[in-house]
Amino acid sequence: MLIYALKRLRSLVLSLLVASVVIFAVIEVVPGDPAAFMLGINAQEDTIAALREELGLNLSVYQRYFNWVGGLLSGDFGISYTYRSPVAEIVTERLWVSLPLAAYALSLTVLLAFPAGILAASRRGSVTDLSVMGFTQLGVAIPNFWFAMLMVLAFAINLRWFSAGGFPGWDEGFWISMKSLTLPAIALALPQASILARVMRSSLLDTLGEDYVRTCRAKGLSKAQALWRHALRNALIPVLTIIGLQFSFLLAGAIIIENVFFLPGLGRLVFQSISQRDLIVVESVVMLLVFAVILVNFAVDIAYALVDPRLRRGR
Amino acid sequence: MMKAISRSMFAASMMLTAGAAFAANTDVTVGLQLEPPHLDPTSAAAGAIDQVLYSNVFEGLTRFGPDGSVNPGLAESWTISDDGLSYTFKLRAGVKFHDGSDFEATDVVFSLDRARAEDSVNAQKALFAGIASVEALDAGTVKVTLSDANGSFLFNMAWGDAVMVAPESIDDIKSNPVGTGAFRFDSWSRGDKIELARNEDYWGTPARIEAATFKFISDPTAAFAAMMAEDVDVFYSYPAPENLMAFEADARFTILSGSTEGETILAMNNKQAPFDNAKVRAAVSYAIDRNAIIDGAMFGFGTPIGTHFAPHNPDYVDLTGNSAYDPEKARALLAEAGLADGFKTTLKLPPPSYARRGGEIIAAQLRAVGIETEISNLEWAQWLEQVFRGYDYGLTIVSHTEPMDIGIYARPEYYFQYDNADFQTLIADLAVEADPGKRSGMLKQAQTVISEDYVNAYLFQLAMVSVVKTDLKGIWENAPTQAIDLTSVYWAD
Amino acid sequence: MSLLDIQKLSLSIHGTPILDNVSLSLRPGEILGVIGESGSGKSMTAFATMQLLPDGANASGKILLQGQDLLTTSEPELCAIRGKDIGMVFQEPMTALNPLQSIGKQVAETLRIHDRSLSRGEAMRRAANTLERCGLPGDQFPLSRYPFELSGGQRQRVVIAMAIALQPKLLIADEPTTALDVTTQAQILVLLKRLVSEDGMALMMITHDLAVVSGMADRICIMRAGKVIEEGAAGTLITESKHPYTRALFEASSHQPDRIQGAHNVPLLQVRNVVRDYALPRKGLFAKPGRHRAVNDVSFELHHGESLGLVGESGCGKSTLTRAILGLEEVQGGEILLDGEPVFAANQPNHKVRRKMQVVFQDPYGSFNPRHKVARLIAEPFHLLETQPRGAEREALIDEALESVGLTPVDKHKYIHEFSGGQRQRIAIARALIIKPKLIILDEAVSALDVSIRAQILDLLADLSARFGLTYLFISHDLSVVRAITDRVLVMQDGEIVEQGETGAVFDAPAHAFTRTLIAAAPRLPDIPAHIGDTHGA
Amino acid sequence: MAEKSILRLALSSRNLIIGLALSLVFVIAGLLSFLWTPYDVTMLDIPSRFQTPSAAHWLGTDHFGRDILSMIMVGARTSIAVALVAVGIGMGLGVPLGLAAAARKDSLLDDLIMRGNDLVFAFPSLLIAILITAVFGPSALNAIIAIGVFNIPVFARLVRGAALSLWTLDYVLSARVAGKGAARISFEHILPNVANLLIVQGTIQFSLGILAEASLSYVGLGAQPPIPSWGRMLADSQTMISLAPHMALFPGLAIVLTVLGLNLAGDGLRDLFDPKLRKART
Repeated sequence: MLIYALKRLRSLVLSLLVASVVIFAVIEVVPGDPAAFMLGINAQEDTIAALREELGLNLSVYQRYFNWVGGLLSGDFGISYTYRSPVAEIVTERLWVSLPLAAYALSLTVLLAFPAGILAASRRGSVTDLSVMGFTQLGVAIPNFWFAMLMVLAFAINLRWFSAGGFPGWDEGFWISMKSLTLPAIALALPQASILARVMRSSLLDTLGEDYVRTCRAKGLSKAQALWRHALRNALIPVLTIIGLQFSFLLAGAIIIENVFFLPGLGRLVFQSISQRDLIVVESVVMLLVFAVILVNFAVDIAYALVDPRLRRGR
Repeated sequence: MMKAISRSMFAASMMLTAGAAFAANTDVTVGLQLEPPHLDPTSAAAGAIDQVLYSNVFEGLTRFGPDGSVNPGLAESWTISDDGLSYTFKLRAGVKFHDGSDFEATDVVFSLDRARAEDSVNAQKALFAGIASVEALDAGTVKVTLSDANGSFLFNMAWGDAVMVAPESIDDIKSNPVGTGAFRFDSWSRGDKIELARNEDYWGTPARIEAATFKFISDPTAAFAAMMAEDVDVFYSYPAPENLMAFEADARFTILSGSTEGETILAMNNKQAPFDNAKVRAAVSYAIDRNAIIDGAMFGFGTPIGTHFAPHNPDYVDLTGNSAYDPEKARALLAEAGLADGFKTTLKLPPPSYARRGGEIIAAQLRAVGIETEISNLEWAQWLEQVFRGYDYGLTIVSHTEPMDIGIYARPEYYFQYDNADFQTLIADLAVEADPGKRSGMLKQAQTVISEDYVNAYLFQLAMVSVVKTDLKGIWENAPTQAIDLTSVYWAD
Repeated sequence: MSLLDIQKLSLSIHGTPILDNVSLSLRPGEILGVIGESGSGKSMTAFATMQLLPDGANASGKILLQGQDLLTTSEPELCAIRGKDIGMVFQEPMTALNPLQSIGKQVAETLRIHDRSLSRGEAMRRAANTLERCGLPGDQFPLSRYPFELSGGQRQRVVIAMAIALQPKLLIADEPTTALDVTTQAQILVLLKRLVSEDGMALMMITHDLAVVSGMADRICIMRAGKVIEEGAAGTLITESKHPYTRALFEASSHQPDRIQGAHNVPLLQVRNVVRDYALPRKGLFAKPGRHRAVNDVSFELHHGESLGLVGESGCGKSTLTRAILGLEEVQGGEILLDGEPVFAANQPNHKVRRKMQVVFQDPYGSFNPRHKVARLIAEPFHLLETQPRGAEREALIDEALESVGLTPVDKHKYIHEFSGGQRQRIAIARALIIKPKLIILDEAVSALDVSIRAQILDLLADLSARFGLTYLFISHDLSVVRAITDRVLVMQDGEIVEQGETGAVFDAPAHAFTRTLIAAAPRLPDIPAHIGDTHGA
Repeated sequence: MAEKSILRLALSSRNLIIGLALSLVFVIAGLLSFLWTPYDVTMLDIPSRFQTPSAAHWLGTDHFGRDILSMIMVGARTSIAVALVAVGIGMGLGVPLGLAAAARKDSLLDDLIMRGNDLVFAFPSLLIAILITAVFGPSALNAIIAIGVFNIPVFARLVRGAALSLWTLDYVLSARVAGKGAARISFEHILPNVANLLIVQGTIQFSLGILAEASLSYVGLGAQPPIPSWGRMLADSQTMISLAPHMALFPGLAIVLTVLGLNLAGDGLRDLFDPKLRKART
């Protein structure tokens, strides 16, 4: 188990290193000078040069890369060009929206997908199965931002059950904050739940066709018992992979949804930072997201080991 | 005169309602499309900084009134030497910064020296270029000496980039601004809102409301929904004119439509063929139907202009006749220029909807006379790089929101690259001319020159449309500068 | 009274008829051998008895277990019967266990599912007892073991433990030893026999291999194409049956092709001190990867015209050796010469040598690219030639190869899925023959075939060898086949050749202990009276 | 029981038929738009803006008075072209990489390819697409590249996985015995046998490509005006959703139906190709 974990850890570190080079390289070539952007159209050349110096943009590429990576390692993400405050601070603030949103959406995803997938698989070919498949087919096809727009139209503008967006902040109360995350979470969760339900169903159908399920039936287990006690746990392995991917997607892929609901989350931060050429924020957030994805994959790998004794015993 | 009357009427209405205490409505939430990147108005071009902080938190020596006039600010009064080179400001007594320190002449020296220093990152450094020295005569008097006479020096000092800051609090100014205004900075949750609280020790008339929240809502749909749900009390410079009909029909809301300093123009690259030919530029101007653009892109909000000057300015000349919509004439002019079959060019559009929507309409109008445009939608950073600094464009649409900026036509390196020696002389003369009558004449002449040279196609003056709860009073209708002055805002019954 | 009485059972799945009026019965404590080739419906009979039929199955008739018709019994009642009154053992032990659950839990589950009041600890204790009875004592095989930590034979013991934990009256074993090596097979058969007699269970033993049941069954039932062909007491049925299919089946099982001994003493293939190592996955993070020696210092010679058998259990290194001989992988020590030339020279497979040998693989289904037509499939070895035949010459060679294996030239325009397993193996042989090699390696070439087909292919091989002077290297785990077709035999164990010699001599008087075990473990058919055994062909 | 299975068979082919029919409607609409659209999509007619569906404008008009049906037809062309080429990029690069990785299993090459794939997967795709377009400027071409890049590992993985199991089959061994090299085997034996999988996955990636293109052009990074694209139509409609809901409804439906059609077709194809399901049926 330890060796397995260490091996995974090694590839994690390696991936992060390569990712940092790639991210830095990509962002280095983004056209547009952050200093010129900040000072606007009436700025004078010497003012821009002064600002470039202040931001450290006049250093060599290598110096900036090592400064950046060195900073990341020591927890210092640098100072945002535009906000002029520590990137770590800004990012932490945004994480308090993005993480709960991702977690909320993921919970909804799982809560919707598991029952639907299990029900469909256990009643293969039935009306239930067909309707689950139909709904999920539709759910996969709907662009989430469009769905979000329709929900805003229905629930915020017409019915006024929810506010159309914004985030009051956790100090305003847990339920108020959760309420403001509800529509975005649903918009994010619907397509993901559809995907997950389909994966759950097909994975479960696969395991239900396995020999050991037949063995269980021969022992006297009913179909339902065989499903719950044996097939489900085995079916979870591919499902876990998808959940891992979905969590990282929900964390990073909420850009558009965060924009639709004007939530102050990470996605919107990156989007704004790109257009404001706040490159250090872009670099750090993308790196953070990549780190999160890799970390989640690592966690999924470890979760596999917990589920699967073959990995646990180091085979 | 009108100003004085309206001011006293305001004062009267304030007196009348002052007695009634409002338990519920003592704060106001202002919706804004853009969030300030940081909170130092003296080191960035972002208008959002001024919108939140100007006159609310920070004040300058002079200040803009709602009509664009220049009024005394932290300087109670001033005297100007006869040669127009030295200004002696008498500062208000008893002014304190929010951190409790006194506002004194040394702070003025610090603020102005900082703005004009070698390593200054002030976005409007040109405002301070003419200052030769700043000295504190005593704690309450400052003398500013100019190298050349400058008729607009007091006007310059009213800008948000010229507000007074203190050396004690300058280090944290970007996240914790400390000024002298009627409100002090309270908190900022980035990406969402900034909160201000009333400054109880304000030197002047204290604000009527106790707290103000600026909420940043960039998405127009969200803005619409937030307004409809009454999450915000006023949406300043409402971004989606298409929704205004809905607000107009709703008694809860009032629409304030005022003028801005934003001349929206279709800029042409005067050094790039074929726009180096005045006939081609004229053809472009004639090919454009301003009313269709105002209607189609701005849903009717906006005033057509024929030159680069704000129509609400007394010196404005209506020159729209110089380029009235006439596609036939446009085609004829193109033929004269040897381009009877039309030509292809680029149309680079920055993000605001006036540019994006206006661009699509203009592209269609130009196509009708044979000019094919390739549209590319750019972000501001790209626009600055490619168009503004790189001159890599044929056409672009942008709104010039700086007040009284006709002088940019005298700068041959300015992005549309208009190089006219006579015009440059005219502007140079204007800068040193103090006589109001002569100044007016020269301004009118300047407007005519650039209109008849068809430097750019002048489209319309950007309207400032704000949606306000009907009960909320005291919001500025016009935008002489990018500021949301909340000092005299109050709730009616 | 019968314990199990199947009456006129007919079964169709998605409209395809599977069983047709099958009737058979089993008395308490009796062992019934159900024998049939693939597609005979023998397994479906078992699944019908368990009422574990696939979706879309439609059964009629009666399946009476102690007088209760299982076809009309409700699903909850069936659940109570399965595992308690009827236990079942399956063919594939590698997949029959839940990989994520310990063996103790899986065995205990049988107990707890039928007796809710049983405590967890008590169930585990009884599971341990049951496993011990099945030859997995707790000190060597703790309950916490997971299936992946056990070998195939051990897993089959766990499956058996699950099936007999509640001492059911009837045990159904569906090809329980087919996937196992002969020595393991023998042990499992012994185990089953012991358990049946200890618990007084009836056993329905389903198999394709006559020899497996001939030694243990009280009665035998022969099935073919969904019908019961013949049923009777084991002894009399084997020796006295007059039913042509039964006779043909028995004949084929012990088929001995007519062979001409044509060996010269000129070596064709020389294998000298061959060593083949594999890298193992790293054990530790910084540990050097370990090495596994799959073939250890193997030497032998194969003469022109000879048929040499290579026998060993799975994992003994015979497949690795085959690949090395074919020049597919480089060896780490020693040399392999064909006609005096190395098969692998200068880190490159030697094409000149390779065209002198071809191979026929086990799986008639996986041996052909399903997207190519037969002509293209069997022409593939032309690639080895310096000048590839084209046009009419090529067609002629293809036709000739097909005809030589008993197919027709028309077949070259078909796709492989249009052929049966036996025909596919003929095509595989045609592919091997097409470039007229000297040596053909037959890698378990008849192991996947039904006995009757196997007999035909063995005849074909004998015939081809005589006609073309072919040399065979015959790799198999099946001793009876090796005995039938080879001149000499090599016995391989753990990467080494432990015994070699004339086939007859080795079989009659094995010298090495392993060979002795192997031969003793191989199930044998009783001798069939010669006067009946004369009938040829099928 | 038997009827049920026939029903299911019919149903699976019904999936395919409905799916293909739906996708074809939009393909044909897109192709037709080269020759004819009810109205010229580049002509603005501001006085007749925000019209709800009528006989003259079947799907109404937008904020510039353009005919929405015509725009959806031309938008189909953009969406389909972008997604198709992106799938092409993914297949064109991913398939050879996957084949190479499988042919040299556990080699350095395999390791490099798979690590590279993992890395691409680790990047938040939409974010990188936004970055790519920020670097090279928004255009349909850059949208194609941004989407295509993320298709590469999908196909590489798929092909590698399938190829690995094919490499263990005896017919590949036979080909090796016949002296064929890895490249030749990959193209002769492996590729044709993963073609089914590629078609199915290609259909799915195609539909994902349509969604991705819609997302990108929704944030303004896809095809530039005046070329209509579904995502930008939705973006334009967003502020007018309470004023003219039909502007948001129809382009959204076009996306949903196209993606739905492609997914159904993909499912149908998979059912048709999957030997496991097929065996269960016969």
